[in-house]
Amino acid sequence: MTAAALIYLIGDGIRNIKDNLMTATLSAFTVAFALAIFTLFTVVFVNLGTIIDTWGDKSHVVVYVKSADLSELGESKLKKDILGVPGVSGAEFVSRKEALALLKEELRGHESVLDGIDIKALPGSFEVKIAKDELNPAGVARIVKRLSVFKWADEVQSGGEWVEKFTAFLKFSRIFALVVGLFLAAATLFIISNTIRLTLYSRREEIEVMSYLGATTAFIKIPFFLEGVVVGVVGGVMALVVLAFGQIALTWYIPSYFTFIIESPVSPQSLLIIMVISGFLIGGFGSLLSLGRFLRS
Amino acid sequence: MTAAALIYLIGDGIRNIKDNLMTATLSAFTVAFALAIFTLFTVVFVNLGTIIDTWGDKSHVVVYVKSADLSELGESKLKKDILGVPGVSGAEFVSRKEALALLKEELRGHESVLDGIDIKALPGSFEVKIAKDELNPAGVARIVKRLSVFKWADEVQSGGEWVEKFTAFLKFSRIFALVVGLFLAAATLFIISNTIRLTLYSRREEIEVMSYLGATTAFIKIPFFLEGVVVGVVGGVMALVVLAFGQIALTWYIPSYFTFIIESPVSPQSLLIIMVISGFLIGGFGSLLSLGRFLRS
Amino acid sequence: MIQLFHVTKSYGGSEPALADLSLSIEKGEFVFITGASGAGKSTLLNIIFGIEAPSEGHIIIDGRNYLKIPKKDIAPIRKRTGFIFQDFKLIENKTVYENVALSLKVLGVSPSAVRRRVLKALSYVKLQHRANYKPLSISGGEQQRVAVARALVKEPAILLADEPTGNLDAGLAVEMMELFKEVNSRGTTVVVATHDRALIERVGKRVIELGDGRLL
Amino acid sequence: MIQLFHVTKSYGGSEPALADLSLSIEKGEFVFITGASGAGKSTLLNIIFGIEAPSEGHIIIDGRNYLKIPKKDIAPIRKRTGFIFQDFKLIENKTVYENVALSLKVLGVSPSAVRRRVLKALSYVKLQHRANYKPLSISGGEQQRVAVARALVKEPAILLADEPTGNLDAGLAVEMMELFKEVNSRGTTVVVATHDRALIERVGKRVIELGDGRLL
Ligand SMILES: Nc1ncnc2c1ncn2[C@@H]1O[C@H](COP(=O)(O)OP(=O)(O)OP(=O)(O)O)[C@@H](O)[C@H]1O
Ligand SMILES: Nc1ncnc2c1ncn2[C@@H]1O[C@H](COP(=O)(O)OP(=O)(O)OP(=O)(O)O)[C@@H](O)[C@H]1O
Ligand SMILES: [Mg+2]
Ligand SMILES: [Mg+2]
Repeated sequence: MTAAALIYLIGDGIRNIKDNLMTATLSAFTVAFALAIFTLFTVVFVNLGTIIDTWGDKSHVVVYVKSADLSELGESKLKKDILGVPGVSGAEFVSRKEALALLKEELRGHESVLDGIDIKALPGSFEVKIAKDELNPAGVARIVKRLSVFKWADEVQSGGEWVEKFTAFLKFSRIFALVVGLFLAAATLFIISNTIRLTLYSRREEIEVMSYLGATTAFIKIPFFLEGVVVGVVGGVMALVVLAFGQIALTWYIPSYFTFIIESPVSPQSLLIIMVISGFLIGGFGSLLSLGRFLRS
Repeated sequence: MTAAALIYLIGDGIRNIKDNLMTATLSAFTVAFALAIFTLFTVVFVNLGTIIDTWGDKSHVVVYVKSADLSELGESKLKKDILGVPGVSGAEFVSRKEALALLKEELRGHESVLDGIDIKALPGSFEVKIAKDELNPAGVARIVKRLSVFKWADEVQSGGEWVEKFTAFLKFSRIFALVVGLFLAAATLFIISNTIRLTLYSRREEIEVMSYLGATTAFIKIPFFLEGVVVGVVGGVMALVVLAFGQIALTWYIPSYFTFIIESPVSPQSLLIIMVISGFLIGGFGSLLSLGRFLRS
Repeated sequence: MIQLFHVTKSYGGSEPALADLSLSIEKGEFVFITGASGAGKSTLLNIIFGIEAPSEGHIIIDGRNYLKIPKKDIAPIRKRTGFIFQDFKLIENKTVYENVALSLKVLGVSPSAVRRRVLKALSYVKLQHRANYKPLSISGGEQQRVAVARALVKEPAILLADEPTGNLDAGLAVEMMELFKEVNSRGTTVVVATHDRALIERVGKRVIELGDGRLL
Repeated sequence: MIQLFHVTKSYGGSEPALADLSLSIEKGEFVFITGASGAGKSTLLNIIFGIEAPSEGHIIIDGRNYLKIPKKDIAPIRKRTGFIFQDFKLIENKTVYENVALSLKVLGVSPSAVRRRVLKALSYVKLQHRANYKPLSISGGEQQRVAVARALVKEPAILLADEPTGNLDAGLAVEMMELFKEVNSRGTTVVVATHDRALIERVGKRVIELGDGRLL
């Protein structure tokens, strides 16, 4: 391919967009919507992951220790026992004194009911942390069962039901975002390729004529590729605008302590770069793939 | 319009689909994806509403009553005071005996610490239910403040922090589903109309020729309308299939007690009818609207 | 009757396509319009058919005076007018049969009559054997004859033919003219735009000659 | 040199479009192909150009033997061949100038040379004043001349013209033939399919006559 041909090809890609401004604009919007939707779900997916990690730390199991065993076996032996249970990622001892303080805290305002109780009657306990991948009702139940087996264990209580339900719901949300996101990705890829195909279909005569003039496949493809790239990149940048508006709209309505869920985990600059590259790939290669079908026939 | 013309028009709508099977199929898939996405979000939105109502009931505020005032003023006077606070939708008295039972339940396994405590030291209390639209951190705080003003109130505790956070998160999810759903609705309507427009664009010569043969606008529009209707209805039915698969995929991954979120609030039959009607409207009127632009020029 | 009074059609370029053209075609007449390439023949037919509106002047069709034919009158005029387009304007994804049949279906003709009349029209242009072909898989001359059949099948009151023999050999061209003469003898006003002098001489009817949008 | 040996082209119908056709066109020759509508003229040109592959037989172009011209050879053959299509095949959303220029751009001609050659080619067909029009806003005959200009501008080694004067008046038709004779005199092999006997007689070159896909 000569330099003159190349110059023509680049100019032609741009001219094509001007000549087909309407469809080019519609395609750019389609890419923008599709990318925005997909990005939104990716962001939510990533952020839900973060929140699950955070909340997960708060989900714990408490093992109360029989007073006699505690003094006999010693704190560190018991801790070793607990850490030996699969799925347990940590354990922290809470002494009787601390337990009383906690109980008082819980009965805030009515501490008087505890006046004069025997501190010996309160058990020492271990707060047991559970590994992330066991943080589900079944996993917790299994660990509770394992811990109950220890002879020194007086009673095992699993942490607040709320924490578990909440974590489970977050996990559900995350899986939901993932499944919906994948589904949307498939749907939007389909829609984009369909849009490109329909656009090219309305220009199949142009493609045919170029081949009759002796144009090689590359010569035909390059302007369409460039056109696709411009449309895709413009779409990518528009997606960012759509996302910014979406974020503003959502931030308006949701409790401020949840806004982090729609905050980009990467910097705006990185997001711009990601969008531009995605648009480039979708537009450019989408055009090339769809073109292939016309050139073959 | 004569009967013969009408018969032709119906036949022609069907013939058109056969002649343009490829684009018709692509359009049907686009409608299917779009409807499936939108329905998914509507279902989640509705179901989150239900769960918020359910959990909302569990979010309550407790008012402890000074022992002296309780015997002096009487349960019903206090209850009336509480119900007078705006945003309160109910109040239930918990006697000292019941309070002790609850405390014991909370200290399950270690009831011994409560042995011999003075039942008089325990307060009587009211469980206060809060109206749905006040069920947010600000609303609850305001009610707590109002309740604290009563001279007979010993202390006001707002219900579990978890319940509130959970409810807030559910609400956030719901608003998120709504905003994303509306956004998707806009995006998909745009994409569908764009698809229809591109499809018709590739057949603008056919439209032109029909008008040259003396066809009235109605005569030209009816086959395209019928074609759009068939494509839309097929798309609607395909959307149901997509949704069914989506439900199976999600059910596989999420905790069973959350599956209700993706369960249709209406019967499959109703859903089918809704989908068919939506497809009908989208396909039929989408075609008509897009056609308008070609017929004018 | 078709009358044009001082019709000018300008597309915005320096020279108008038609300039101050006045002419009159009687009911049942057979007229040729001739002139060099770009003389304005197609533009004239398009104005009579309502595809274009004149920039100035009036058209009178069957006694009704139009500056610009209003939208609601266009369909009725076209229903009783057959137009053979210079570029055929066949629908690519319909068969030859369906292309011709569409012309009758628009008129609300009953399905059985459609079938009979379409097959007869195709036989007039010698294309029965191409009924189930799509326009892109028949020859240029065959396409042109489909366009002729589509215009004649509706037995129009006015037949406008724009270069209807450009892709036909002399023998077929003469046969088409015989067809036109026959419909003309049954009362149809026939207006044929053509550059084919030999054909015009052979048929021997009135000739309107255009040059740069004016009568010569 | 273009040679066909026992070429048959069947589209699956009862009658093949070309039946056992053998012929030879010398380098630098000027040949007319004639025959009635549907005789196989366009099919023959399409096979030489590689748009269609023969069902049977061989084609030899410049000494290379093809049954079916392989994909990689098609672009080079088309680069040195000008084809004037019966239906013009102009790109609707490009101007006349751009349509003609595309023919040179494909060859990698430098922009300044493109401009000079395109304007010259448009002046040969008398269309300088239509350079910036789109194909749909010029007359049928003007479109046909754009197609002629697009084929001639590349100074092809072979010129295949399918009914290149169907929409032109006699005067312009003769001028086009003069143009073809001129490029032929500079070494281009010219093959013109036409049904216009008068034109063929006037130019007086070898005539290949087809009838139902066979040599007559
Ligand atoms: N793609 C196709 N499929 C089926 N039949 C075809 C196809 N192309 C051409 N034919 C048939 O082959 C025959 C020869 O066609 P061709 O176009 O070569 O004729 P032609 O000599 O160019 O005629 P004309 O002067 O009308 O252009 C015709 O009868 C035509 O119907
Ligand atoms: N839509 C348009 N926009 C601008 N100019 C036009 C348009 N249509 C036609 N013209 C110009 O008007 C003139 C007359 O065109 P017209 O098609 O009537 O010619 P014609 O006599 O039919 O020629 P031909 O024999 O080549 O078909 C031509 O010069 C043409 O370029
Ligand atoms: Mg014309
Ligand atoms: Mg031909």
